[in-house]
Amino acid sequence: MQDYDSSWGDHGMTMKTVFKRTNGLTDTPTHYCPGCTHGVIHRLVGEVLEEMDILEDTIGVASVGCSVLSYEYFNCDMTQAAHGRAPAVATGVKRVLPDRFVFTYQGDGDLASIGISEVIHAAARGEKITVIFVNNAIYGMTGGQMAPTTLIGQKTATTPFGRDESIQGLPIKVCEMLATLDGTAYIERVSAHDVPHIQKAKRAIRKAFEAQKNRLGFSLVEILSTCPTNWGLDPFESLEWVKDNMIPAYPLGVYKNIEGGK
Amino acid sequence: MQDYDSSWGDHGMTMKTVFKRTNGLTDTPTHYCPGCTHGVIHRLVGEVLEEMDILEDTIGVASVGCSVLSYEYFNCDMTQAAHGRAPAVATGVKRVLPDRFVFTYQGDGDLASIGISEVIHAAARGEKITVIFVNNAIYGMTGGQMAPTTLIGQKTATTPFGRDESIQGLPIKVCEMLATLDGTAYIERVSAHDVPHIQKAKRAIRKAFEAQKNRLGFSLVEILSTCPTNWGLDPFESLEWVKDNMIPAYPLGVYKNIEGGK
Amino acid sequence: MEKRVVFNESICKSCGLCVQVCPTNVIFLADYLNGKGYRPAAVTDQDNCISCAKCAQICPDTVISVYRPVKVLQTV
Amino acid sequence: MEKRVVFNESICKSCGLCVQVCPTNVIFLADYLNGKGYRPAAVTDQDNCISCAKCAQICPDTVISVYRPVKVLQTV
Amino acid sequence: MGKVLMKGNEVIAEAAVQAGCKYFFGYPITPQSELVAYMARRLPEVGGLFLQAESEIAAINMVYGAAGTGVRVMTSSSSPGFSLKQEGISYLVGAELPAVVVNVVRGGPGLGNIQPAQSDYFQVTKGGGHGDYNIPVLAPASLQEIVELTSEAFDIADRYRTPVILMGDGMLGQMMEPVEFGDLTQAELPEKNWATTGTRGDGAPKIITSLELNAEALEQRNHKLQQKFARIKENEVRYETYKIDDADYIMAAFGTVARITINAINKARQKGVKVGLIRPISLWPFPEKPFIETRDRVQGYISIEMSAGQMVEDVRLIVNGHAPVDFFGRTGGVVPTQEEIYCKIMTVAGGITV
Amino acid sequence: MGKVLMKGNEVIAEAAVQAGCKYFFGYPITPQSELVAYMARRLPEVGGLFLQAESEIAAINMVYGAAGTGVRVMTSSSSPGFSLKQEGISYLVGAELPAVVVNVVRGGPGLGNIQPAQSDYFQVTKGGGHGDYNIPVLAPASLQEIVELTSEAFDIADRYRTPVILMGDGMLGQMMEPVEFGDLTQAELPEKNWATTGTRGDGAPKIITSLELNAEALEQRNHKLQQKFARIKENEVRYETYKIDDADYIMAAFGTVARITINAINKARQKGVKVGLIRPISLWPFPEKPFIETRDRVQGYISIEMSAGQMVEDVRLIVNGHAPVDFFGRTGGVVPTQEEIYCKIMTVAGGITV
Amino acid sequence: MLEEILIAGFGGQGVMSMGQLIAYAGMLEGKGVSWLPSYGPEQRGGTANCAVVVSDDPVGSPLVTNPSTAIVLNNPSFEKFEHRVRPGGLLIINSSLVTKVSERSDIEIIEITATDIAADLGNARVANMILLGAFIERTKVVTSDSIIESLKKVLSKEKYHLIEVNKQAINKGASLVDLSGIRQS
Amino acid sequence: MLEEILIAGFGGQGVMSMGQLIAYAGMLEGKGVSWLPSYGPEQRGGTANCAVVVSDDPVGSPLVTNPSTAIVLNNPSFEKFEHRVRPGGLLIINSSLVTKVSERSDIEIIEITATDIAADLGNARVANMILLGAFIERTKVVTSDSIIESLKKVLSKEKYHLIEVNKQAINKGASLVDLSGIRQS
Ligand SMILES: Cc1ncc(C[n+]2csc(CCOP(=O)(O)OP(=O)(O)O)c2C)c(N)n1
Ligand SMILES: Cc1ncc(C[n+]2csc(CCOP(=O)(O)OP(=O)(O)O)c2C)c(N)n1
Ligand code: SF4
Ligand code: SF4
Ligand code: SF4
Ligand code: SF4
Ligand code: SF4
Ligand code: SF4
Ligand SMILES: [Mg+2]
Ligand SMILES: [Mg+2]
Repeated sequence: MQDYDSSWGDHGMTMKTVFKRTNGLTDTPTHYCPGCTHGVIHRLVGEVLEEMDILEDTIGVASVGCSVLSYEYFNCDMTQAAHGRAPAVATGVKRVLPDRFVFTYQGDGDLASIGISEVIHAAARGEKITVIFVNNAIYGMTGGQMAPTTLIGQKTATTPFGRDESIQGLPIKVCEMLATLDGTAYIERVSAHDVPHIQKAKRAIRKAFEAQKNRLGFSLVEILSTCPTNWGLDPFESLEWVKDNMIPAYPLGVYKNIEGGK
Repeated sequence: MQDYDSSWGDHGMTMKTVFKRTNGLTDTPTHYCPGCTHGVIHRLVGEVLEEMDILEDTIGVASVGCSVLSYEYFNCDMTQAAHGRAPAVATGVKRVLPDRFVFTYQGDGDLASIGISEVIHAAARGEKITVIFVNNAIYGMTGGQMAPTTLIGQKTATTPFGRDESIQGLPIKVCEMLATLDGTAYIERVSAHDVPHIQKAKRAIRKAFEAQKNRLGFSLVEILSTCPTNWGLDPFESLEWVKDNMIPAYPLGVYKNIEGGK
Repeated sequence: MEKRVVFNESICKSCGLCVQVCPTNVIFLADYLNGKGYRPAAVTDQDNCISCAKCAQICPDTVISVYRPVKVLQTV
Repeated sequence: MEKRVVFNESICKSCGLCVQVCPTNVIFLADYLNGKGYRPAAVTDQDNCISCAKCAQICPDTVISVYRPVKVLQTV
Repeated sequence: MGKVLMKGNEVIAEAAVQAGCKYFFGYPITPQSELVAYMARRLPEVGGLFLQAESEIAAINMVYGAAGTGVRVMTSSSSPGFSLKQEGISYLVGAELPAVVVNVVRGGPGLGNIQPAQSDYFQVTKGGGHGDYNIPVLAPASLQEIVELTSEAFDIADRYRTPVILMGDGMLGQMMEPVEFGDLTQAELPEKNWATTGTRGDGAPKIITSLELNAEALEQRNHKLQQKFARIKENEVRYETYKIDDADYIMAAFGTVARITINAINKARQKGVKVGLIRPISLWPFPEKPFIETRDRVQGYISIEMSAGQMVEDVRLIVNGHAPVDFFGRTGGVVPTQEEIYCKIMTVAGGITV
Repeated sequence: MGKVLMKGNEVIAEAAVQAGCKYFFGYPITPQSELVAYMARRLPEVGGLFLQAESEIAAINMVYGAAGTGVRVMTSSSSPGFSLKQEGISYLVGAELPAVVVNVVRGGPGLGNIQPAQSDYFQVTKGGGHGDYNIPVLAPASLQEIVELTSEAFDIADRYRTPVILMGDGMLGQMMEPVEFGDLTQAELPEKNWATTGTRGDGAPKIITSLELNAEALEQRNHKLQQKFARIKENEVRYETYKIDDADYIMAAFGTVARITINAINKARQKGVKVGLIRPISLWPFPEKPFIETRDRVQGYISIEMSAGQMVEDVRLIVNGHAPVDFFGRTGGVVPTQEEIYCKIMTVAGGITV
Repeated sequence: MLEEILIAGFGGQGVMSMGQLIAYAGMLEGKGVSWLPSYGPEQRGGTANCAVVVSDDPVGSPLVTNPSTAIVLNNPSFEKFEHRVRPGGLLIINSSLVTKVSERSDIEIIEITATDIAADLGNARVANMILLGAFIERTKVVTSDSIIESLKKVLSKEKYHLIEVNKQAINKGASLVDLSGIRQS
Repeated sequence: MLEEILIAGFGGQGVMSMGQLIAYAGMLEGKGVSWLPSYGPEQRGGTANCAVVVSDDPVGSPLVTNPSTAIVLNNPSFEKFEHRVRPGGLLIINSSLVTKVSERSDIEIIEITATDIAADLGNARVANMILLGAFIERTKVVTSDSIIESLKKVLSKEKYHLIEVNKQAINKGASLVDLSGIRQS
């Protein structure tokens, strides 16, 4: 389709905006390390909320992790939850305000380690909330300790010799596990390691919020993300590491999508 | 094979023992309500420990529930864990004593509600312990409140109008969920509602302890059990209720069995 | 002759499950109370017990022991 | 003519991801530091920018805005 | 609505409902399970919501979420479950969210038992959680008093944006007494313009948090909190005295123990021994006035508790050496009888060894 | 082994290893994460086991399980994570299991921040958990002292079958100082014949539990516990004094704050103001002797804390009105400077308003 | 008037409801009342008991250690409470189940074969009501009318048909008081 | 001798290791030392700092509010600490990055374009060592030999090759002290 410019100009050319910062985020610059894809994921969530025009009807729940300050970045009402308890806090909010949109933004330590109980029970109850689950295979904020999602062999502050299956066991695949629960409506795992996948990730987030809008049940999007600082890689190497190591361990795809009927 | 009697008798007949109380249990009478199948499950565990001749090498972990006093009934070293934390306590024991047998005995409230995190992480770590999971679809000890395993429509003290999917969500199927974890070695769901199933349950418990013996990983046996007192049924009706209502909701069978290789 | 099925009356809780599963219906609940205030299960008609041990298998309180008469090879 | 790609220098963290993804390699890191002590990304060769917005998509800090020149239908 | 015979646990629940509490998140534990069960039946009737949480931790965090939306919300538990709520309670204080948390105390430590106790006094009054904070704690002695204090608990919570603890014991929770639910006079309360309910119609995004990475800024917050605590100490002290005017010795006891003590006091007075009672109703703020007014007059105090001696520390702090402070307590779920309290009184005050 | 320069958190870990602690179950939290990381590297070297638990709750319960087998075991956390351990700690006390629990305190309440604080004093000394109990709490002021107190913590734990808390703050955990690990003299300790390790070879089954449904029986247990606490009060009080003999005013401060206070004291003495310091090393049992010995002699005390005023209550309890007790504190992670402590001293003791 | 009552027996013998009925009746008569149950696992199978206080003034302590009246429905309860009855107090015994005999001469004792009599009435479960009837007849703490009134309040509609047999049981119990059953001392 | 040093700059400029080297060297010389870092999120990207105390006696407070010497490597650090240096104290500035100029006349100030000089030495990352060299040359708190010694202790074997360039940087820094760079007051 041809581009029509709304403005009346007498020159032959004018500039059309291809990409500009979403109003779904505040103007506060983030504290994230250079190249950390937390920032990308923030932008995607902000864009979805803006495009669905639900910013004013949304209450977000920040968790404890590098994203704890996300309450300063998302341009909607926010509340900050204790480590791992965001889904319980979100439940409290949503049960009082069933017609509002409620989402949590949680890291893999927060959600898969200390908080696995809260997310499982929220999912089993079919809480109509959306969980943005940022899996970077490590505890970022506390300085790079093992997460339940840390890969076998991966060196972290608490697995200095690499994660050893015989001691620390095997990584927990959250999407696969939650998909077994009947209360879940939409579950997808995506990645933020390159532009095409980033766009795919945004569509997944959109679908999750749509599921909430249609009161289908619990929705979660797991986004494979980077932690250059604690991985000891530069930002670009980190994206490569996601592609080469994380995706094979955490297959991307839709794990649950009940759309309408179950 | 023909029966030889060890004793020298001059009469033509003598009595051979077909069934006698296992030494796997102490002589202390249980506090369980009349007809409660906790007692049956105790006996099965005691018999397996005795038959495997590992009573002296076993440390059992009692949980918080009607079975809290099981530490007085099992004829081996026992420790009592906080509500839901038995798998963590068992982990502490097993990691110090890797060559001993460690089992937990937990109800559905203890394991599936407050304790879901501990059992999932123990399973994910592949802790070489055996979990005896007694699912009676209710909180027995505290007077019959809803458990995560309570059936849809089931009336309990906290679901006086029957469990409603739209409010309390759907039951959690523990075996199905845990089977998705790579650390698990043996997972089976059985029932204690009649003699054939009771014998089957015993074989399952045996297999679970064998898995621990062979260091294959985490093993769990879920046993569908009764709570006549809080179901408001007599003991026999309760057995029927397990058959007619619980088994359809919780299909019996082996959900994981890696025997040797995975 | 000796008993085929023996009940440890004092710890019986009168749940009646053994009564239900007994294929020969020889088990009944006594008309008196034990120390715990329960009417204990009992068998008088020992001869009609077939020593199948179903009762013992279902008993939640390990009240029951079961025996079977067997021939003894004459020795000496 | 106006810029196709605009960088909000002050919040750039010099992660270099935009540099990596730019298909026309017009982005580079400046040789000075911004207020945060980072060398901000920049484009001088605006003409060779194709307004694909890859840089903006990958930028974790929403530093970048992208525009495309379009013909205007003559009105009046 | 005339007098009804109810269990203490049920009275707490009904009183909360009448105080406008429409949301309850809880987890069963003896001896308070009747409260949870009552809410499950009752809240749907008033268009409210009862949700059984998967744990005490989930419950207190659901309360955190609901409180953030500005509604009145309650959770309840007993000793071990209450311990699990400590982090969540500290968060409620830090984020300044109003809520009512009930602790029907049982015997401890550890799993202990389910019999009545008061041995969580320190936990509720000194801050069982981390950081500098205090929480108003109300301790009713009768079922009728539960009715009043429960609604006051919600008012205090809303007035000061703070969690409030309602502390009872297994006996109070399990016993039945006639109670009457008068219609409440709605208190003057500040508008909850801080609640996160979505920004539609009310401007800029709001944030509920207890995080403040900058030390100076966090200290400022703590100053604000401490000033709030000072205001509460100023305005929310509650206590009752019994026959202290002519008393040579004064007992200190709260909750059910105070009632048993009164029986013992009357028995002692029949023997001519002049004793009275100070019954703290607010355990924090602790009633200092009646002690200060009497400490230079009386011959001594006896703190009587279902614990190994906890409130007695607060009594000593305020008596501050002006008079001897003695203690009598039973633990592990044993309820002191009026006979033994009488004996204690007679030994200390009557100079008699019974 | 000569002097080495290490971080406080690492010193705690190494000292534990040298004290024979081969098992550590913990969960990361700033500002104590270095301790966890150090154990992860170090324990395999000594044939021990480090396991990162899924949560603080799992960690304390793993400790419960391991302690029950009779080995020396440790866990550590910081304020919010420590709050989550309260139920588990109460269970350890109830079941009488020895273990060492570290709390590297940070600013609160709630999520607060990660800067140094002492505002968990009440939580660790008054029983943050449910039921009647006390736990020995040791508060080192220097990295060298960490070495001594860590091994003593394990000895006390084993001697009395009790959890012991090692309390530091973010500053102590993060700072580096030279330390020397002398070889320990193994203390005389009772045999752990109560451990559950399987009955093979040692007779009847053993049981580890904190449950006692019968109230009278639970009270008996509590009596036993209280007697144990009395023995600990008798034998395990630790403190240090600095220039109190001729002091007109005495400061009370523990941990790092005590060091800063000493600088301030010396500054004040240069101005001719006679002040000294009592530094409680065991926060429970609280050192009463030095206060009793001085309370009728000095003109007053000042409790100096990184809190809104917690230890000051214990000082008041023991001074018991014999002398005024003043307080100075900073909160939220702000560390008091020697300058401001000096000013406080001069205003109170020097009669000067600086 | 200050009546402190202890009622004890096996769980399922209806000792709790006996106590509640007395308390409820007392409330209807405008008296101060309290009801305090024993609770916890021991209820299951084991013995349960409750303490009821009825008084002209508001109730002080709901705790009863030395009852003015004890009603015991089984041997364990007899053993536990017989000696606790205060001198001059009243002990009511369901002698159908209690085989022990009291040696005390300082209290009044009423023995009733309640379970058997209840069986004769065609409903063994109303044994407790027979004892209750005897109790109020002897002590006049509350009237049987108030008890019946309370019964209506406590019972759910579906159970109203039971009121009649309960009424009979109460009257039966009352009628027994000044008869043989009693060992006056 | 009691030297209280504050070192501040961007994370990654090596301010923490500068402090550790001074503390380590002090320890080797048998002095009392302590090292206290700022910690927490602000490290990331933002500015980090550490306080080092070197003393003839055991160290009292490890906390430094008014340093005898402050070494600042960027503008934010300059703004934060310049005014905190105690009168008569020393302020060392990496003037390659610090554009601000101090107005204070009551302290000694050493300005060194450390980043540029480091670049000349072929390794921009040793700017901190140049400043360190200047500091010890000027204050003699510890000897450069002890610093080199410590360097060996701190660096892992793989990094030993870096010792040489660090040594150069330290000497270079030392050599600059009594030259132009200084604004004596
Ligand atoms: C109760 C409690 N335990 C531990 C911590 C410390 N802590 C803060 S963030 C975090 C883990 C963060 O990792 P993750 O959730 O993966 O988020 P990321 O930083 O990687 O994005 C931990 C353990 C805490 N703040 N509270
Ligand atoms: C921390 C804590 N929360 C709650 C309780 C109360 N409680 C005791 S047992 C129990 C549930 C028991 O149910 P289940 O595990 O299913 O065992 P069952 O009695 O049915 O066999 C609860 C909630 C407790 N003791 N501790
Ligand atoms: S630590 Fe890791 S996860 Fe956290 S902001 Fe930095 S890069 Fe991102
Ligand atoms: S309450 Fe239920 S589960 Fe518990 S013992 Fe009785 S019947 Fe069994
Ligand atoms: S053994 Fe078989 S036949 Fe004999 S009593 Fe038991 S069930 Fe009946
Ligand atoms: S099954 Fe056991 S307990 Fe039940 S009646 Fe029979 S013998 Fe008694
Ligand atoms: S828009 Fe495309 S071409 Fe232009 S700078 Fe960005 S990435 Fe390069
Ligand atoms: S991607 Fe963004 S932050 Fe990174 S260098 Fe480019 S503009 Fe700067
Ligand atoms: Mg992470
Ligand atoms: Mg159950």
